[in-house]
Amino acid sequence: MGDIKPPSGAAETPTAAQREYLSDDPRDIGWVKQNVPCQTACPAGTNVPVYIREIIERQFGRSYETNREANVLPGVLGRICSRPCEAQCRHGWPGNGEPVAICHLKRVASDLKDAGHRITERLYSPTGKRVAIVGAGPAGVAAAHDLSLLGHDVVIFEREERPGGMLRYGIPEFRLPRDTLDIELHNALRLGVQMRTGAEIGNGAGQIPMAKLEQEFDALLLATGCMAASPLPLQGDWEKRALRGLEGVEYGLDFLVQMHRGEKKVVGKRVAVVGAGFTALDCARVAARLGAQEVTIHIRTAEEYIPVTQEEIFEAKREGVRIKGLRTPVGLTVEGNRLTGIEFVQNRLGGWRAGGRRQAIPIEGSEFHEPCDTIIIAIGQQTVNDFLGTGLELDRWGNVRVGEDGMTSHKGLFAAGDYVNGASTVIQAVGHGRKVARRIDAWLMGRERRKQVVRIVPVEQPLRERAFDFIPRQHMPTAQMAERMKDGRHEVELGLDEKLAFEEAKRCYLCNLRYEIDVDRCIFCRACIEVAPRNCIKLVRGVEINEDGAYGKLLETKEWNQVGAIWIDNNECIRCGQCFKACPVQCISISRCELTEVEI
Amino acid sequence: MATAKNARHHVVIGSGVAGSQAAETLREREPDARVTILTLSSLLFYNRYDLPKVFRGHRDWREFLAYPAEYYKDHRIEVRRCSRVAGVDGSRRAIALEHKEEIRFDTLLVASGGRGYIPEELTEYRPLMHPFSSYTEAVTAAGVVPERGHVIMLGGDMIGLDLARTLVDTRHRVTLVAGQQTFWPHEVSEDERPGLIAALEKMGVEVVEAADAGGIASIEKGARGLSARRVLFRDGTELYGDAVMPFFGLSPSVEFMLGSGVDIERGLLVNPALRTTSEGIYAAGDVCQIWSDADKRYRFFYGWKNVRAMGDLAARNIAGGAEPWVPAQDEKLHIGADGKIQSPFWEYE
Amino acid sequence: MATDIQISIVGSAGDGTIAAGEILRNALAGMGYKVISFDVYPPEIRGFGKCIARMRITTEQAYSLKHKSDVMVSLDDSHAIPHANEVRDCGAVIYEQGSIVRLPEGGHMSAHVGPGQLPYPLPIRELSEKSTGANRSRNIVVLGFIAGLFNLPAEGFRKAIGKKFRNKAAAAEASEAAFKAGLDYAAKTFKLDDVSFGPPVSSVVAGATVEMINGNAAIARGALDAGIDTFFGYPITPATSIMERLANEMPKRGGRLLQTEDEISAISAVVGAGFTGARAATSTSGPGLSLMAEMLGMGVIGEVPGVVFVSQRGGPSTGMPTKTEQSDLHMAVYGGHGDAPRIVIAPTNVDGCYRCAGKAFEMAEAYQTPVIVLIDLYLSNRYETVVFPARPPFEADLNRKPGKQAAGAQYKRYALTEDHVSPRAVPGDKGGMHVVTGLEHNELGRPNDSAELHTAMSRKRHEKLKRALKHPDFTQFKRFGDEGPVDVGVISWGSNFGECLEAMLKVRAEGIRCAAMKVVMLSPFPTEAVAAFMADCQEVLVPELNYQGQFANLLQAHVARPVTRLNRVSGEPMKVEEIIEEIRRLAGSKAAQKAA
Amino acid sequence: MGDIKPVYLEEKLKEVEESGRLDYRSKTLPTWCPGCGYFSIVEAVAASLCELGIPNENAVVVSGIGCSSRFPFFVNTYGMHTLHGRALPVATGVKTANDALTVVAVGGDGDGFAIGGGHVPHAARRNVDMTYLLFDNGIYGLTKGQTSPTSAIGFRTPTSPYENPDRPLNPLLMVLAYGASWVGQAYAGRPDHLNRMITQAMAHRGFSYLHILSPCVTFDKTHRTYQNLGMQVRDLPADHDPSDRAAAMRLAMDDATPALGLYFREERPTLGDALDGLVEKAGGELPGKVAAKPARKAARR
Repeated sequence: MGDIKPPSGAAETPTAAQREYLSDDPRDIGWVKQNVPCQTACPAGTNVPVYIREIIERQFGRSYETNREANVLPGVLGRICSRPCEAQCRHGWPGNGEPVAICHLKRVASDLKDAGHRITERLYSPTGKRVAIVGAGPAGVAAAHDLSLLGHDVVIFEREERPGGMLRYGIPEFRLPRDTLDIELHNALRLGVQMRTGAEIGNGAGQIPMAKLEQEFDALLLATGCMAASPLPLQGDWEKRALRGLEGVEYGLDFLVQMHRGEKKVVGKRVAVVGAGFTALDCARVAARLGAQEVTIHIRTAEEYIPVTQEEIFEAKREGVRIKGLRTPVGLTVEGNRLTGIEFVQNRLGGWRAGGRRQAIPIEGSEFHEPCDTIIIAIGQQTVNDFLGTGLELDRWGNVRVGEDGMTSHKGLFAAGDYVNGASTVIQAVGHGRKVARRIDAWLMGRERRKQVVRIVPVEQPLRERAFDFIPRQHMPTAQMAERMKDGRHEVELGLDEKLAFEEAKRCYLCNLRYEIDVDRCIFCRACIEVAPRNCIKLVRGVEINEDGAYGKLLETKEWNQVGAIWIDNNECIRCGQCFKACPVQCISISRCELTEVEI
Repeated sequence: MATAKNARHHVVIGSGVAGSQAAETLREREPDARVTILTLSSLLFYNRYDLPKVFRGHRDWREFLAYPAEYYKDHRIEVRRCSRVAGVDGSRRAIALEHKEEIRFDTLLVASGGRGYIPEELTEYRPLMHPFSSYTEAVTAAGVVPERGHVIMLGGDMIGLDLARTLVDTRHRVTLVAGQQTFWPHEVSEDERPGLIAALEKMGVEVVEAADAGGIASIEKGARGLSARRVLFRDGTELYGDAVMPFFGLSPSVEFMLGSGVDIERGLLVNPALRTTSEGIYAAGDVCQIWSDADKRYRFFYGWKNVRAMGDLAARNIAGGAEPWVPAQDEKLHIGADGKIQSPFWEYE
Repeated sequence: MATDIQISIVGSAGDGTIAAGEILRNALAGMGYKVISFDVYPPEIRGFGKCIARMRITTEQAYSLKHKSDVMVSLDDSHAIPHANEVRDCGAVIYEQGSIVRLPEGGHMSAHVGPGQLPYPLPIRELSEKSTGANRSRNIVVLGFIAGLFNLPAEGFRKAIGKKFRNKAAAAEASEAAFKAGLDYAAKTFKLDDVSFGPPVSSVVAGATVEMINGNAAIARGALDAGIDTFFGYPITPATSIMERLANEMPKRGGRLLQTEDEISAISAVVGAGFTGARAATSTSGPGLSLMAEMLGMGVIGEVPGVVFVSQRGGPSTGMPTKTEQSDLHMAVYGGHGDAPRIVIAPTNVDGCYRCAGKAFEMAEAYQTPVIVLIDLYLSNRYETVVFPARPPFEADLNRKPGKQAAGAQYKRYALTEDHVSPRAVPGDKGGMHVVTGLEHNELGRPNDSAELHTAMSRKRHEKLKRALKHPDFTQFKRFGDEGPVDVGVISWGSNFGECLEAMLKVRAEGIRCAAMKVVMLSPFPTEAVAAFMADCQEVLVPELNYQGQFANLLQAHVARPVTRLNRVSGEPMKVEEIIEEIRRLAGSKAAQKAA
Repeated sequence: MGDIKPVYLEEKLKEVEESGRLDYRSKTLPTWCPGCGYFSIVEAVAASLCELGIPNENAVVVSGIGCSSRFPFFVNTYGMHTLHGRALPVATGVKTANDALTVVAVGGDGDGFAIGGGHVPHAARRNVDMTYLLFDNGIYGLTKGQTSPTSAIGFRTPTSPYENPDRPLNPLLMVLAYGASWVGQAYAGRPDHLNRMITQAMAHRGFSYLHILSPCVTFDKTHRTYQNLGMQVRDLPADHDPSDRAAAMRLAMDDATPALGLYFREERPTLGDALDGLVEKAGGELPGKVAAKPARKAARR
């Protein structure tokens, strides 16, 4: 135990540094990408195995810093992340059980770090360059943080009263407490980033014109997100009729933003939410908290295809929310100006849309009616393009077109986050913000200043025990139903305590450990295969090489005269360490392989 | 097992009424084909509607079997018991079993039925409830209810109410906590409901309306000296009983079909010929939602006669037929001359 | 309720299959059941060979294993699948529910559990790893499951496990955890079983003890109870454990055991020790017996007592070392060069192993000759519950121990006497000095190859043995079943007789008049008794586990009468059903003849 | 530090395949217990045959009975699996009948120095041109762990339950005394060295005896384990002169810390040479050789 070293070179002893090897071979980079699926799946590239390992060592602060290297808002993402990592977690692969609660552990690092925790930042000398960022949402904040680290002067212009964007105005407090958000935003922007709130960019009265920014700054980054709710496409008479203004009609995003700006929102007895994303679910749960008796989410396809986590659906259902599938609203029924119900058409499932979502095809003549008092329309958000009037080029989905270098058609003007990608997830925004910050830096400095390599460090022994593999996924404790409904702000998920966190962290396979057999020393005795818990050690005659130069499938054989090597299939390996202990000639080695960056 | 070399392999997932009927029909229609049933059960096919018999003292599993073991040998139907399907690959026509065995099929009939639904707000109390959807669950439940014991029945779907009839008949006390799912799958209008509830009370079932008590707040182990279970309501009232049995209707068992390429809403979506959206894969019984041209929507059909007819129809269509689904039984709930509830789903053969 | 349950555990070598069987049968015997058990194991230590531990647990006496088991445990499906059809209807099949490798269709036990059988999938590997951190205790997990599934007292299992691992604390601890994991899992498993154990029935006479013991251990115990002094041996399957047992026990009684460099050396040492008057023995199997043939002849001509325990295995040559066969009868009776008569006795069950082993020393001394106790792998490894009397049933002396010879008188070591047995002297006896030689010799023991002497000495060596037939006891023969004339008589020998007895009892229940005779003494042959039995039989059936009918050959050499042979060389014990079928056929053809 | 530089599988596999040593393996996977030291011997033999360029069909591997004697099934040459202890006489027969063949006899400590112990001196003194690989694990593995002639004093096994009272043989010393013309020692846990020694032994003309220490992972958990052996073995002193038989014997006498390497080597006429000499003396004519072995000669130079 205790072998894991801090991920940054700074804290390592000279001896440890000598014992590391930096590789930019595509086979090694490919290895990490294949073998550390959580990190690969994370849009920000969070080094998951390392931060979980640090939790096992009870180094919560260090774990938090490991997170911060990739994502400046660990406490926030530890609560509301869409968790693309967990979907890929090796522990969740068929036969291995349930994925590790990576997200909950991220929150653990944030919750359990010392009160006086020291933040580590890798600061570059000032460059004298000035960058303006429009929008203090996750993409803008992430970019601002990184750019200021790289030595640039950064100013953020934010329209709202306070920074955070969707985090503050779009996500209910019962999912994301505002004190957590405030602290992390503050930490991110402490390095001399100027925050100008209430500052709207535009050509109107009281607005700051773009031209002025272009004059004052060396580069501009637009990260204004997707803050416009998409309209509900209805049919017949309703096709052209304006819905805003009808009593009982709400747009999900506006509904949430207004509520978080402090407006008092009310809903009727029966609430119908139309939409299938996090916003729809949030609206439904908010509606339940506002006293609605019957909250139904109407979706066009089926529950199977909603892009939210199972836990989220389950918690919503526990709060009484019901989901009904295969229906599309085509009209409303009103009495005067007041909504009384929704006309739906029955759907059948069609083919697949881009992004892995299903199409719903309405069935002619299958219209039906369901009464309701409030409809919350949460079918998506849109960017408001070119509100600056600069004539930016758009792509065919209507988003701003950016090049490989992250720049728009306008020189020196960059764009990041939902504003470019359309409505996506917070972690995608954070990841994209970082990525674009790097591009801006390269453009400003005229060269790339860092490159990606694999750091390979020998590890003396397996850091796990086989027994860890049988620990079940620790469930997130949640608030009592009565507590939740009391003021509607009470955080539902209570966080893992140290004991639960430790149990959960032990479950992590530490996929960044690479187990290798030294073919020259191997005597082919198969003692390792004997103890293997899975079909993870193989008699190999060859290996496929993928297009990107990384390894593909191992080619196995049962014929002795074909066996060129006994090899550990790291894709099957669950890092239990049994083989390492069993080898009679100690020809199995372990090394930690992690993606990192070095100065060029 | 001797089968012709190029004979087709028909695999049926589920050994309930639909699956067993389908296997029988397939064997009749295609004498040379290989027919395999995959089931989670450790028992050969038995009729679920026989299960209340356990409260009459019938506990020998052999009594429940619909056919003896020889039937399967004689009819060359392979039954793979205790076999959990992990996934289906519709394009490769392969079934992955959880123990990593792969089975190839030419046609697949999914007849995995439904399992007892438990509302999400009650899921944390699952360990304190006694479900009743399989032989083993039935025997376990019967084992915890003493003679003249008191059963608290939640929900009260028609499977539960059928059991309630037996329980009352065997001098047990039954308290029904009624709610939205009472009388499931019958669709009961608000006008009909009071009469039906009254009929239930007349049959000897005590009824508590969950909504009147603010809904169930929790289910707990009974305190010392009291019955084994306590159901606590939001309004503070409570109920004590020997067992709490949930009857909230069925939710289709479809998890293993996720990613198979077959369309799913709640159940597997099938056309009137019971074929799913994937060629070569059919579904029958409580697991499928059938497109109804009349209603212009996908809907479930319930009752063992319907389920058996679905199994039969799916098999005939697999064997080359193209007949559309016609419901085999009336679905109307009514009150008989004796003042008791009569459901077509209770008419057993 | 009478209990009659057969359990088989099938696995790969290294799965702990045999160890699980050992613990299980010891546990059940400890609870008071009668157990008969026979394991099958491969020649490789590890690797991929098939192992089967099989046991039949009864409250009444049983004589053989049943063809179909009531419970089968698979520790390795690739080996167990071919045996799935050997489980009766409503019998239980316990198998590993998961797999760590991808399986082809039909590669899992669940595909082979017949519709009439009851499947019990069990996460064996996971339970072992979970409870002990390693997968080595899978066999013990299964034992816990069996204990729970059939409501057998866990204490009995714990005792047997404790005994097995008494000197291995870590293994004992892991086994306890694994056992509990299996037991707890069984508590959660819904029991559909049709297999149930009734209470054990005790039938033990006061003072006697009951033990679960196999043929080899019984032989060792017989030798010990008969006061064996020295033992020389060389390891060979399936006889090795006789030596291992003696190695444990003899030093405790002042005896001496040596592992020699080979069988040639072992039999030489036995002859040397026998010459000194010690009770000496060796144990071996067919290949070793072949090596010993020359030195055995030396023992015959030198008239030196000595005992050779031979456990047969599949032959010829290295043959099938871990399979059973009765094909060394010819060599035991006839093997070697020259006219070299010897006593050969072949017990038919574990109890018989004990008695014959002890008796062999008495005979060797009484008739001053090598005695071969001939068993086979099936009997060596077959466990039975045996009742041991309070006092060993062996005479320390049949008045044939070496006597003192008067000094000065001319001592004739090979004196021709009325009963053909000469007075014997051993080193240390001043009046008895002589030379044992492999050369033909006169009464004094001096080399002499005259025609008269060779004739006389040959007669002496042959005729003295025939007196063994005059002591009618368990070492000769016994008749079972119907008295008087019968339709079919079954004659068999050795380990195979149990199956014949079961078959005879079963056909009698069908109304066929039938009797069975076991022949224990193969050389000299009890011709009169066997001929008398055969005279009672319309048809004679001789089942045995060799190809050529070695016993039938021997029989017909003594009694000129046609017999029906039933021969099997599968390496496995004969199936009772096969014998029954043959008896029915013979009885049927007899009935048809009568009708005609 | 070089040991942390990554090794790339496909490069390694190519290296192994191009070496050609896989051609000397049979198709059958060895059936020894996982972890057994014998695995490294079979690897080394295949590699050595390959390195010396001996055509597969010109090699014969002969064994007796025991775990080690399964060996011929795992190499891709002619093989004989004979009777317990009788490998050497059979191999002598083979070699006598066809001097052109490369003959390797393999066997365990029980096979070679218990039951077959009587055969070793004679094969050695006659200088039969063959290689005898003695797999010494100090135990009877195949009969499940009884005492062997090289078991340590005090070793407890089923046939010596109190303890083994006998001192172990020193086969190296014996074989040196028997007059073997090439004597060496290797350890299964050092596959590289083992490989080099087997190659040399096979290249030697005459009776070459290689003593290979190997653990029995199944039945000996206390004495000859990888851990113990790994600590005990050492290299032969660098200044040892392998032509000095007395020095070799002195080194061989230290069996507490067995030294690995070549103990003794001399060139002298083989059994074949002697038989040829007899033929010559009798005035007969030598029969034509069935197959020459140029490859081997080339390798030796």
